[in-house]
This record gives sequence, C-alpha cells and structure tokens, in this order.
Amino acid sequence: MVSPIYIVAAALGVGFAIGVLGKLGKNFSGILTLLTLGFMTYVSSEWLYAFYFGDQVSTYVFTAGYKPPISINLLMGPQEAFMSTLINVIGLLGGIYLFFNFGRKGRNAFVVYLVFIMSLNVVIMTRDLFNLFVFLEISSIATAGLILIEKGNRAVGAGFKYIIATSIISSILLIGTIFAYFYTGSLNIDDLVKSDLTTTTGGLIAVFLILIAAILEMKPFPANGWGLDVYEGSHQGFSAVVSAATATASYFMLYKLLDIAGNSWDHYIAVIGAVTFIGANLLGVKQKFARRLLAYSSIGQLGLLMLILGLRTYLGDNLNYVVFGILLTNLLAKTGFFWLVGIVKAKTLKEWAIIRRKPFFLFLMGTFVFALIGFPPFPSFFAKWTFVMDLAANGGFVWIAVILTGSFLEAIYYFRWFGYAVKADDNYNFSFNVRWHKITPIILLTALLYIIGYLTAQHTELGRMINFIPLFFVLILFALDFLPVFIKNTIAIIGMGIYFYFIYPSLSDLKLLFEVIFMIGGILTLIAGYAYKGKRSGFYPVAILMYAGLTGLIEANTTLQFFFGWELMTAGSYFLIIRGKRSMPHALSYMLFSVAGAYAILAGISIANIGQLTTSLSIFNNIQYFPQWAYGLLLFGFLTKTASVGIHIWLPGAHGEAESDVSPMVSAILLKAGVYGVILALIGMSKSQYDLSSLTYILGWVGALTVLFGNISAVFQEDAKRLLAYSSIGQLGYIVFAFAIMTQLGWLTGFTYVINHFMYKAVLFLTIGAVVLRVGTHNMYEMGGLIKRMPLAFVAVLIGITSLSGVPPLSGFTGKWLFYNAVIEKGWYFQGVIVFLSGGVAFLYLFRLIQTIFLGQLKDNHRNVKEISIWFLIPIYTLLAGLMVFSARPQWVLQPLGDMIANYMPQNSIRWDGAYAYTAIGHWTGSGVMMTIGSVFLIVFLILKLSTRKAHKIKQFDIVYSGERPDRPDTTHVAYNMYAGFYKAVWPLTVPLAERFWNWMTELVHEAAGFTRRIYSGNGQAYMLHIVLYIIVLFFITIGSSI
Amino acid sequence: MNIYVKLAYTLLGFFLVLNWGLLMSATLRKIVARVAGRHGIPFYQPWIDLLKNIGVRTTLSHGFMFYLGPVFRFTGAVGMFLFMPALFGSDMWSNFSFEGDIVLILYFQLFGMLGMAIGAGEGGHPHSAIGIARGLAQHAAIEIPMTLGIISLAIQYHTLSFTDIVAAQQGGIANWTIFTNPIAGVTLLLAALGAMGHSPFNLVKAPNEIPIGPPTEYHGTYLGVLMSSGVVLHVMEAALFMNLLFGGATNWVEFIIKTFLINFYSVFVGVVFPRFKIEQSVVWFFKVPMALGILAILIYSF
Amino acid sequence: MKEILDRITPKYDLQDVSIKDDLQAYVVVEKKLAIDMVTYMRDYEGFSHFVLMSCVDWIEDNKLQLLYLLNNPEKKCVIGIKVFIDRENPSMQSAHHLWKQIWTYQRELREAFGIDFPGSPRIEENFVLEGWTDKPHMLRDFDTNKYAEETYFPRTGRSTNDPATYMRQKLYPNQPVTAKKNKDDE
Amino acid sequence: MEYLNLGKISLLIGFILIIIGFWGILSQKNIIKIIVSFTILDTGINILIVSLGYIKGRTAPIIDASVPQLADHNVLNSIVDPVPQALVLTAIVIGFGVTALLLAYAMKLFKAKRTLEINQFNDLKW
Amino acid sequence: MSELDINDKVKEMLEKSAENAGSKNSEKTFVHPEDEEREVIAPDGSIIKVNPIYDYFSGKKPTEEKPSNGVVEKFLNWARSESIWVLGFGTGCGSIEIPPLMTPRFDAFRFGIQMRPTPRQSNAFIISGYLSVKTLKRVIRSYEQMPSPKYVLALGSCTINGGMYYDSYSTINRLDKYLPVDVYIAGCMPRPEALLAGFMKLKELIKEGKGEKANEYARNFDEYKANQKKIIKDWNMPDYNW
Repeated sequence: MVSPIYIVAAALGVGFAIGVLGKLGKNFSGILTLLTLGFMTYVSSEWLYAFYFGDQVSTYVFTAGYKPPISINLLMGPQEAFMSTLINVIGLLGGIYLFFNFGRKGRNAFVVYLVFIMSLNVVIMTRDLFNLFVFLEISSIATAGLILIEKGNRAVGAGFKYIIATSIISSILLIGTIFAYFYTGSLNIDDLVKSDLTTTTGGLIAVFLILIAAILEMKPFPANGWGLDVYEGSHQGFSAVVSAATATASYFMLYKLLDIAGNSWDHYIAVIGAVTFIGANLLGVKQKFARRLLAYSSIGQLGLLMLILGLRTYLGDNLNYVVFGILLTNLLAKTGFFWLVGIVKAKTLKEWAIIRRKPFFLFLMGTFVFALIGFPPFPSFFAKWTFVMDLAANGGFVWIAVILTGSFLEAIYYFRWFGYAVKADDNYNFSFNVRWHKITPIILLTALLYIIGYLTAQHTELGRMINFIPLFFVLILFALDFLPVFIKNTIAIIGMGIYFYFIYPSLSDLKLLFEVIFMIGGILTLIAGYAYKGKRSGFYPVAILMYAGLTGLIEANTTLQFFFGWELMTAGSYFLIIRGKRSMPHALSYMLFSVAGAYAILAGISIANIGQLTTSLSIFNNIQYFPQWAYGLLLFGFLTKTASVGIHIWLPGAHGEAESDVSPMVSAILLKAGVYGVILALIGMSKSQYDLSSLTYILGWVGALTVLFGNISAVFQEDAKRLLAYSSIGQLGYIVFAFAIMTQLGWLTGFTYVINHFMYKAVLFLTIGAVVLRVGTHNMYEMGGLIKRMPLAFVAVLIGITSLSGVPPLSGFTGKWLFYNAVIEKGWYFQGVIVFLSGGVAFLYLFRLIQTIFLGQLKDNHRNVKEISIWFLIPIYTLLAGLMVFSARPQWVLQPLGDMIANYMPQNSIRWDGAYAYTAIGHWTGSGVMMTIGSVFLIVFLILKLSTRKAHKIKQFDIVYSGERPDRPDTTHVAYNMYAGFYKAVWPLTVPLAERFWNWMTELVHEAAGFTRRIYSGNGQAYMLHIVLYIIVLFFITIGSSI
Repeated sequence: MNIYVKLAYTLLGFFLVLNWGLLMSATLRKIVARVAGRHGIPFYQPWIDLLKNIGVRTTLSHGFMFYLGPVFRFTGAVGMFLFMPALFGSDMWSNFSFEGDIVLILYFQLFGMLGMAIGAGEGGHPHSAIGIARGLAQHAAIEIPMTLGIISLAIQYHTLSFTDIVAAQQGGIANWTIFTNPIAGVTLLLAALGAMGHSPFNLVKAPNEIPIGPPTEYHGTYLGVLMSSGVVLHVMEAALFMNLLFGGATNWVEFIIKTFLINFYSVFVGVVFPRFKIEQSVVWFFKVPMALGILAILIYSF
Repeated sequence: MKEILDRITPKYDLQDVSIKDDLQAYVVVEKKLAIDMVTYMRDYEGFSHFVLMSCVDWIEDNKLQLLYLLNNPEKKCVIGIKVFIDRENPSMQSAHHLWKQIWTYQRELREAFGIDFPGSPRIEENFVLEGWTDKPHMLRDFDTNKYAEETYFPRTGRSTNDPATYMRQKLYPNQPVTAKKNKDDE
Repeated sequence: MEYLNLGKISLLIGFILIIIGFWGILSQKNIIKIIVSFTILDTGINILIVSLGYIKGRTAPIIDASVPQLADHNVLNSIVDPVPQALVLTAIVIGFGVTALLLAYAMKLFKAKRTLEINQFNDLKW
Repeated sequence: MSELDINDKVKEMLEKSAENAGSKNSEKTFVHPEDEEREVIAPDGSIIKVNPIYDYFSGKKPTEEKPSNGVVEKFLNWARSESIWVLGFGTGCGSIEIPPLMTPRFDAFRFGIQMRPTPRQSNAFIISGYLSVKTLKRVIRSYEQMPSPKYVLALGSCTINGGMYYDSYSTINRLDKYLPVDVYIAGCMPRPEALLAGFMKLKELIKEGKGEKANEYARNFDEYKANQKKIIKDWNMPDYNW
C-alpha cells in the first residue's frame, strides 16, 4: 500500500524536477506529468480498491513526526479514496486532453497543472484547517494560472474575477480558522468537531466564517458570477477539470467542515443548495451560448450536491450512494460535455447543428445529456431514485418538489440544446476537427458512464433485478449501425421475435395483452421499415430502445424496474420522434411533458413507497399514506403519456411530424404504455382501502373532455397526420374515461378500445404515412382522388375509419355498445353524453380523412403515383385481418378479458351466451350482426352490379357542373377548411386554451430567467459585492438571531 | 322459429315497409301540394319514378366506390329494418332485433350515411362533399339531444332493448313514454326533426343551392336504389321514435298510422319553417334540445 | 362648372366645349392629353367618381370617339371628356391605373370596337362573347344580318311583317292602308 | 487604559484594515487600487492572526537571548502562542503569491484593453 | 451592374414583350390558360405532362343504346312518359314560363312532371327561348350529360327560326341543327298551357316509342358536332361530355 503522502510528494517532486530539468523539452515534461498523474491515480485507486474489496480501514497519515494539533495530518478513508481517485482520473484524462495546449504554453504549465491536481488531493485528504486554506489558495492560484491557457480577453477577465473572489473567500476562511483556533487551540478538524464550537458566540462566528467560505466555494446562487465566468471563459478542457475536480474537492471540503457545526447547519445548506439548484437551472433556460449554459448547469449540480448534503439526515446510510451517483454522473458527463464543447467549436446552441456531421459525436452528446438529466442506465438515475425514495420515506415532500422542479428546468435547456444538435438547420460554414488525444478521454468517460451505470445498478438489490438484456441488444444495434437498413431491420425483428418467444410463457392476463400489443405491434410496424432505403442511421437502436423500455414496463415486478422501463421508453420514443423533418419543437415538448410526467410518477411511487415492506409493484395496491396524492401523481404522470386534455399539446406535433412508420409506433403502441400505467394505478385504487372515488370521478371528466377536445380539434386539421394525432388524443380519452368508470363493463370497454385503437390507429397511421411517402405532402388539400392510384390503401383506410367511427358491424361498435352499457350502469350520464357527442364529431374528421385524400379530384402531380409500398401493406393487412376477426368474433377476446377483469372488478355485469352478449340493460351479438349485414350487403351489391354491368367508365372531370366544366382539380376538390360552417358553430370549443396556458408558462419562466440573470452584469466588482452581501444576509439568517 | 320462416317473414316485412314508404312519401308530397293549393302528384308516382329510373339506359361509373355508395345506403336501410322489431309482441315480425339493441340502431344509421358519403365522394363532385360535410356536422349536433333522450329513457326503463322499452309502454296511451317522460320525449322529437332531414334541416341536399348534394352524380338504377332506401329509412326512423315514444305498434295498421303521423309531424314543421344554415342548425341543437335533454336526465338521476 | 372649364380650357387646349347646363359639360380633348386630363380632373378638380366609358363609331369621319364620363360627387357635376381616335387599328392609352373598373370597360371596348389599350390588365380576355373571331361586332360596318345568315343556318321560308301594319290589316281590314303613317316608319 | 493593551489595539487595527480592504475592493474602479485594497485586507488579516496569538508580556516565539532560559521556567510560558506566528508566515507567503498573480493579471488586462477600469471587463455576462 | 448593362437589359425586355405582344395579336387562339398542356412535377421529381382536355375527360363518342324488346320497352316507355323529370336550366327568356307550370294553376306535378337540379337525374330538357352561342355551349354539355333516353322540348319561335333575334350575331336560328328536338312549342312566348300541351305531345311520342332522339343524336353525332363546332369557336371541352 503506497502511502497517500506520496501523491503530494510525487507531484511536488516532479514539479520541481521539471523546473530543474527544464532543458529536456516540453514533451518530456508533459509525459513526465502524465506519468506522475498516472502514479497519483494508481495510489488513490489502490486505496479505493483496498477499501471496497479488502478490509482496509481508514488511515491517518501524520507529517513531521508529530501528532495533531502540532502537525498536519491527512486522512485516507473510503470517501477520500473515492474522491481523490475521481480527481486524479479526471486530472489524468484532462492532462491528456490538454497535452498540446499546455505544451504551447511551455513546460511550466505542466507544473502548474500538476500542482493544481495535487492541491485538490490535499484539500480532500487534509484534516487540518489551515492546511486546507493553504491548499485551497494553491489550487486557486493554480486555477487562475491555468485559465490563461485560453487565448483572448475573456479568459483574462474571468481569471481576474476568479482570483480576486477566491482570495476573498480564502481570507474569510482564514479569519474563521484563526477564530476557531483562538477558541479551541487546535486546527485539526477532528478536534474542532469534538470541541463543540457552537456553544459560544465566538465559536458560532468562527463556524459561520468557515462554513460560509466553504459554501461560497460551492458557488451558491446568486453569489457565483465569478464561478460562471471561469467555466465559460477558460479553456473548455480546463473548465471541465474545474467543473469536475474542483467541484468534487469543494463538495468534500464542505462535507468535512460541516461536521464542525454538527447538524445545525444542515437546514441552511439544504436551502442554499435548493436555491442554487433551481436558480442556476432557471437561468440556464434563457441561455443561448453553449459554454455558459454548461456553466449554469455545473453550478446547478453543485447546488444539488449541497442539497443532498443538507438533507443527509433524511438519507442516512444512503447518503454516500446518492452522492456518488450524482457526483459520478455529473463528473463524467459534465467533463465529457465540456470537452465536447472544446472540440465542437460552436458558440450558440443553434450552431450545434454542426455536430451531426459526425454522428458519433451526437451519440456522445446524447449520452451526456441523458446522463445529466438522470435517465437510466446512468448512475444518476439510481441515485435520484434512492434520494427521492428516502426523502419521501422521511416526509421530505417539499424537497422532492424542489429537486424535481430543478431537474425539470435542467431538462428544458438540455433537451432544447440536444434538439438543436439533432435537428436545427445546419448551414454554417465552419467545421470542427477531431484529434485523438482530445477524443480518447471523452470516449473513456462515456464508456465509464455506461459501465458505472451498470455497476451502480448491480450495487443495490433492486437494481440487480433489472433486466439489462434488451439494453445490450440496443448497444449491439448501435454498433451495427453501419449496416444497410434491410439487415438491421431483419435483426431487429428477429431479436424482438425471439425475445417475445422467450418471454411469452412467463406472462399472463394484463401483462400478456400489453406485451402482445407492444411486441407484435412493434414487429409489424418494423416490417414497414423495409420500405426505406439506405442506412437509416440511428433508427434501429432507438426504436429497440423504446421497445426495450416497453417490455421493461411489462416485465417489471418492482417499482424501480417499472420506472426504469418507463424512462427507457421515454428516451427511445424521444429519439424516434425527433427524427421527423420538422419535429424539433414537438420532440422538445414531448420530452418535457414526459420528464414532468416521469417526475410525477417518481414522486407518486415515492409516496406509495412510504411504510412499505416490499418494493414490488404491488405497493400500488396498498398505498398507506396520502393515497390521494400518490394516486393523483401517478395518474398525472401516466396521463402525460396518454396526452389527456391540458397536457396533450405535445402529441399532435410529435405524432404528426414523425416519420411514416414511426407515427404508428408512437401512436398505436407507445400511448398504450400510459394506459398500462393508468390501469396499474386504477387496479391499485380498486384494491385500496380508502375511498378514492373522487379521483376516478375527476379522471372520468378528464377523459370525457379529452375525447371532446381531441375530436373537435381533429375536425379542423389540414394535415392528415395531425388529424390522426388529434384523433389519438380523443381515442385515448375514451380509454381513460372507460377505465375511470371502474366497473367490469367500463374496464371491458377500456380494453376493447385499447385493442381497437392499437389496430385501427396503426392501420391508419401506417397507411397515411405510406401515402405521405408517396405523395410527398401531409396536407390533405394537396391530395385527392388517390383511390384510383392506390385502391389497397383506400380499402385499408376505409376499414380503419369505419372501425374507428363505431359503425356496426366492425369492431368499433363493440366499444360503443359496451360504452353505453357501462355509462348507464355507472350513472355517469353527462360525461357519457359528451363522449357520445364526440363520437358524432369523430365522423367529421374521419370522413374528411378519406374524402380529401382518396376521393374527390386526383391532383395533377399525383397522376402517376404508385400504390403504397408492399412493406407497408403487409403489416396493414395483417392488422386489418386482426380487426376483422375481432369484429366478427368479439367474444373470443372479450370473454377471457371479462374473466380477467373479474379479478379486479368483481361485479359480473356481462353475460355471454355463445356469440350473444347480455348486460343488465342491453344485448348484442357481434358475429350475428356481421353476418346479417354482410349478406345483405353482398346481395344488394350483386344486384346493383348486375344491373349496371354496362356502365361507362368516366373520368374525373366528367361531372355535372351546372353546365360548366371544372377548371382544375385543385379548385374542384373540396378539402381546405372543409368544415367552415361547423367551425362557425363550435369555434368556442376549439380555442387552444392549453396551448395558451403553456405558452404563457413558458413566457413566464423565460421572463423570470431573463430578469434574474441580469444580476450577472459581468462586472467583477459587482460579484465581490454579491459575495459580501451574501455573507451578510446569510449571517442574519443563520446566526444573527442567536448572537 | 325456423330461421327460413323467419327470413321469409322478414323479407315480406321489408317488402311491406318499402311499399308503405313509397306510398307514404307520395301521400306526404300530396299533402304538401294540397297545402300549397295544388292537386299534387298521383299516389302511384313514386313507383313510376322508381320504374323509370330503373329503365334509364345510360349508366355511368366513377369507380368502384361509386357502386358501393348506394349499396351501403340500401344495406343501411335494410339493417335499420332488420334490427328493429317491426311489430311488438309478434315473433314473426320481430325481425333480427335479437341481434342488438338501441345502440346498434343508433350507430347503424351511420352505416348508410358513411357509405353514401364515400360513394358520392368518389364521384368527385364538389357539391357531394359540401353536402356531406354539412350532413355530418348536423348529425354530430343531433347526437346531443338524441343521446340525452335515449339515456334518459334507458334510465327510466333500465334497458336499452327495443322490445323491453315497447313492452313497458303497453296498456294504454297513458303509458307511452311521451306521457310518462315528456321532457325526454320532446327532446327526442326535436332530435327527430333533424334526423328526418326535412326543412329546416334539409341543408344536406339543399335543392337550389348545391343541386341536391351527395346524390348529384347518381342516376338511373343507382338513384332507384337510393330512393328506395330513402323511403325505407324514413319509415324506419319514424318507427324508431314510435318504438321509443309512442308505444310501438302491435299490428301493421298501427305501425302505418304511427309512422305516418311521425313523418307528417316532421313534414309539417318543414312546410312551416325555412331552411337553416349549417351553423344555425348546429347551434339550434345546442340550445333548447340540449337544455331539455339535460333536464330529462337530471330528473331521472336524482 | 364654368369656373372649372375656365381653368382647364387653356390648360388642355380644349377644342370643343359644350356646356349642357350648370352641372353637365362635354369637352373634346386631344388624344395625347386625354388621360392626363382625366387624371387631373380626378386629382385636382374632385371628379373622383368614374361613371362610365364608352365609344361611338363615327364611321363617316373615319373616327372612333371615346367618352370618359366623370362625376364630381361634391359639386354634383358631370364632365364628359371626348377623345377622337383613328378608326384603323384603333388604340388608346390605357387608364386602368386610375380606377380599377376601367379594366372591365377597356376589355369591353376592345371586344366590341377592337380598340387596343396596351398595358391594361386582362385585356386579352373575353368580355361577353366567347371566342369571337370576326370583325368587332359594334362597329357600324359589321353586318350582323349577313353574319347571322352565313353562320346560323337560317330557316328558309321565313317572312317578316311590320307588326303595326300587320295588326292593322288584321284588326281593321276595311280601313285603307295608307290612312296614317306610324311615326316609326318615317 | 487597562483595556487597550497592545493585543486589543492590534486586533482593532486588524479589523479596521480588513474593513478598509473590503471597502477598497468594493468601491475602487481601478484594478491596481483594488489589488492594493486586497493587500490591505491581507495585511489586516495577518495582523489579526498575530494579535489573536498575542499574550501580554510575552515575547516572540524565538528562543534566543531575549527569552529567559531558567531551569524551573517553561520556555513556553514566556513566549506568545507560536502557532499563529507560524500561520501568519505562511499566510504572508500565500498573500504574496496571490498579489503577484493579481498584478500579473492586471498587466494582462491592461494589455488587453489598454485600461485598468474594472467596468470595462464585462465581456462575460448573463 | 453598370448603367449600360441596365439599359441593355431593359431593351432586351422591351423587345421580348414586343415580340410576345406581336405573336398574340397575329394569331388569336382560344385555348384557355387552364386548358393548355402543362407540366407538373410529381412527388418523385419526374415531370408529368397534363393535357386537360384529354386527361380529365373520358371523351368517348356516344353509342346508340337500343331499346329493349317488346312489352318491357312499352312498359318502360309508359313509366318514362308518366315521369318526366325536367332539367332545371332556363336557357332564355322562356324560362319565366316554367315556374307557373308548377304553381297551383297549372300544376304540372299531376302529370308526373317535376324539375330536377342535375342533368344526371333528368330526362327532359326545355330549351326555353332564344339561345345564344354562349348558352348553347352549356346546353350541349348539359344535354350530353343527361342519361338516355332523353327528350328535348324547344320552346318559342327563337328555337325554330331565330324568332325576333333571327339577325343577331350571337343567337342561333335553328336548334335542330345542334340538338335533336322532340317537340317544338311555337309562340313568343308560348303560354304555360302551350307548354303543357307540348308535354302531352311528348308523352304521346314516348308512349309510341318515338322518343329515341338521343339515339339519333348518337347516330348523327359527327354532323351535329360539326355544326356545333362551327359556331362555338373556343371549344374547350371534349367532343362528348359524359
């Protein structure tokens, strides 16, 4: 075991040696530095290894042969080992990254860098207050020196602000130190902890001064302008190290020093952390420049760390797990991000579009973004999970709200940035070059992120239960991304098929139903992918990622697994959605609503978790505390995915602009995930001992209004895919409403709609998508008369809309019939009427869909279009076959479903007699109606066909036109603003209140951010003033009253 | 009962209804003529028109769906007949009503409408699309009083089955729904005005404005089929309200009288009031009929 | 009215000024000054209402006479501005920029008299007739009877009576035919 | 004058210097003046440290002739607390380093914009 | 751009416009802009040539549609005669005489006569009075769109020999040169009674099986068409409007 003192010794020694041996050249110095850093890393990681895998105990290292307080001592414990390993690793990688930048400045830069890393190590390890001050100053000086490796005025200004600010902070620490010494006679932290300083006034002030210095080092909002400038102004390679290593050291310093004050400061630290976390992320929202954005984000993460530290009493033993998770993710991802910023020389966020010229970089960026927001499988996901669970278990609901709000704000700007990177117009004439020494550290970091994420999961019992196989499949697909689409598609389909085959036996009932929808639906929609040519870069991994999430939801036995699957699914679907041509803003709003929903779910789960002995999903069935809140939050979270009214605004754009085969995936399949969640919550509510009928009542109204709103909005769309998207909103409203009824009939209706919507919406979206691919426009008024060119597509749409509209004998009617019975049985008449009225409204948009696209006048430029691709027709007609079977023999599905629902809803209100269904108030037979209507239809058709067998085939303009003739198809086709009259009657219902509300909210957030950030005037002196004022204000808040 | 016998009776019943429908339309037109002081058409005119249409030699086709339009429409009309019991208490004339209840009828009305809409759409004539767009909008509005009324009835009788609802109204005029549940009855009658499609709610075909809307391109045999389904639909719409509100019918004479009167009622209103514009028509249903419907439910839900 | 005429007569060198009454006057102006004058009347004299524009065929003088009739809504007076143009290849400066309705008048004049108004929008389009290829039909030397006979398959055996004479004969066969001449017959 | 012993006076001076330093940093626009203010602040802290370790009647913690080296007398009792003295030495060194760096920065800043007004260096903001 | 260049450009443009104007004046064509052959770009980038007259209209020549045999045809003819659906298209001044026909005083409904708004559902066409060339075009179109068997009633002297408009440059003289006429109703204007008498005559003709003028039209199609095209100079429709 190498003594940690050698870390210091080696660094100092080599530093001096380089000074002495300067003649040997810059490269030599550099390599020597890297070797030293490697040695330091080795030492600290050896300790780390010993702590975790051996039974090493914490060791004090004494210097100068005396014991404290006479001499300085260092402590090497597991935490110190961890932190210093982190710092050294980052130091080493940073050294590699900055190798040539240092080289250009001469060998002394290496020395400074070495001293910088060394000083941070000492800050971690030292137990002596004065020593802490000294090395803090050393690190500040070194930082200020290293800032100058970036050329230009900005770095100089930033460096000056930095050095003067840190000097003031250090001075305060020094004053505090000397006071502490004055009152205790010792500089040793351990002694200070023991001596109970806070009992005397002077001691209080000493502690205040020490802690305020430590807090200021953490760059608390708003006294952190200097910190921002350093992140932004200095070389990004170095900013990364500051953001990661210095932050780690600062955090640990605060952690160490906090013990001096006992627990009395926890609360303040938490509040400061919360303010910083939310404040920094809020200001980030308004930010347009990449570097400064990262600076805000870094500070936000520091705030989060402070928050965690302040809430350590809530966390207990899990503190380190949470901190390590957050810290590690932040460290790895943020460092990587800074370095990426250093490589991609784009200033504004919009300019980041250039990054997709090198797709691998986009992958890296995506990894970092998702890691920072806390998506699985990255460590922060698990850390956040544990954090929130522990907070809830101890009643820290406000803190949960704070954390989730801050994280949400963070998500806003990160995803906007990422959206720009993926989709913004790339018309910039500058490019970026990649050099191996710069990219290698980033790749290493990324790999570490994934590995550590996996390990973090394995670290806990719950995490070990997560099934990572689908994720590995996703990674394999990433690796195979260079293959042509045909091969990848086959691999994906086979993979999903095999997975389904193996998982099939283990599922039953509800899970089986949804798994069939997810997997079979997935395979069918993937078949449509054969229609695409080329590589379709990046499509398959993300599609499979979504399906991995979906199947994860189904397989989940524990809440963590469930949430894991949920987040994976969200991530995958986000990537799928953003692939659309104009879908950048829609993907952003989708992601934001998803993130908000996910946080609501997280909060809901955390409340559900209180007082539970088990972590399995069955806790939903037995929520003990605040059940209204828990279920309410869960339902809200799930409803964001089902796009209920008010939180639906992401859906039309997201689905409407997505690619042709993605729309069915995200509409017919993905939305069902939300439904699955709603069902889980409702099952829980049905079993709950509390009376939750008010919640279901609200849910029922939400569902009903969603139906009305979705359908009426769909009527006035000009864009075919948006029309279908609004229709999806309406259909999901039906489903939510049906499940909210909470009777057997209601649920049967719900399941019927789930199955139906899956089939017909997949058919419609696939068909319309394929048509769009052929005709090259979404606008219905630009199409028309396509029945002549694509009869098969027409038949598919015809059956699809007939089914959707609920006209007998197709399966849509099954749902309507059940609906009537369920509504009347339940007594929800007015909601029911709204729903049925909306059913009538649905006709309008359905007719519009088929009339304006397939009927009417064929447009000139579509005279030669071909039938839609065979690869679309295969899944479409497979689904149609399913639809017809379900229509003709509904009892085959509904009977077992009814039996299944009886497990949850004991009333047995539907009786089957062969193909005949009876409820208390009505009766109906699917097959009988089908047969009757079918035979009548056939007979009439034959008769008419016979009598008109000599009919002349005429062309599109051979119509009576009041003695005139049509001029052009475009002017003869009734399509644009087709329901103008209806609009005059119902326009009050189409006012986009939700959009206005959310726009207003967005404005509000932006205005708040824009207003607040003006405190960062850029004037160094103002920043000093902030610090001083901050100290004064904090003084009065914390100890002012007790003196 | 043997299914073939049943089939035979059903066919016979349909034949009866078809002829009654033709006669009824002639009679109603004659009544309108007399109101205007004219002599009016001969009572057999519809049959002749039908014959003439079948005898038209030139047949044109805009495409496959153009055929299917009338087929859908006719099937819709036949279905309306099949799924509703023609006469109460008669096993022979109950048709196929065992296959479904009111909900089936409510949605089956749309079958013909949708098919017709699509068939007419393939004709490519702008007036078809305009007419259908109006029709659908109006239908969506009619849905409000219709659903409210029917739900009110369903609450009242605890059933959605025609047979049961009619059974509950037997035993004298005082037992008819229109008297036992007058508010729902009025609501449904107002909805009936829209459903029958006479003036003021006849803007779907709107003669003189968009020639005759959806069937603009239909001629000859197609038109014959459409005409026959039209008259059957008129009878069966009336029969629907007869069953719901006026105690159904136990014999054909009663059936004929009641359906005639219900049709007469809507024609009567039509003669008096001029045509609505589409937004007026939609808004009209949002006002009084909706308020009455809500009242009808409120009465029964407490 | 008179004041206005006094003002514009020297300005536009008006050749033939005829004042019908206080509120109505007709002037003849040179072709090259005509549109200028119309513009002037509109912008400075308050004749903001364009009443009509028409044409008279002076076949004897081998001239076409264009008339721009303007109205001053404030003074309630009307001025007619006459312009004589050549009958062969008639052409006139377009005034479409002054009032939009002049587009239509000029289309009509082009179709009926064959007057060209270069630059006038949609001047090529049909006005009333569709696909007229013959001589402009409002010119006096266009023989409509001959045209109809050549074109429209006149039914043979057609005889025409003067209605007045015919009816008189029919109703009062005893009276002499030359009793009283109708004014129209002169 | 019992209260105003040397220790207290120097303590007061230290505080006054610290406050002057802060005032200077916050009010002076010229970077050089700010740096000077910082050194004043630094000096104040140093005085503070030393004064806190001062014990009346004792001498500096350097064991030389001025300290009575008696057998029964613990040397430590006749000198002031040596730790602050040691600290202040380090602090001075650190302060020196920081000041040097600050001046170097001041030079760079001047080169960059030919001015020493701190208001002029707000390229990074918001 | 220098001044010289601008001058050159302007000159060029002027020349071009002069050329265009010249060509337009020299040969006047009657192809409407919407009937000109045009090129459109298909979604896949290929170019499609569209010739409106040929691509949008079927344009097939009509064929004779033989009546069925014997009793069936007689029966159908009876039905036709009792159900005369008139196209609601008033072509001239005589159309003012049609509305009274539907009023209580004359009440044509009792003879099975009614107006239909679309040619597809009509079998009788009343040419009510003078017929200008412009209207003739619409009349031909509507007539051809009516399904056979169809009948034409020519109302007023104008349809017989031009009536008082015999010398007009824009109205036709003899309708039977352009469309086959079943019944002429003379007068200027004929009163509704005359019109009713015409209908009665038409009924007789139909019952006798003489209402086959639609087939005559098909038989002599070329001749009729030549006459029509002679006067309709901007023929912007197919030869036969289905």
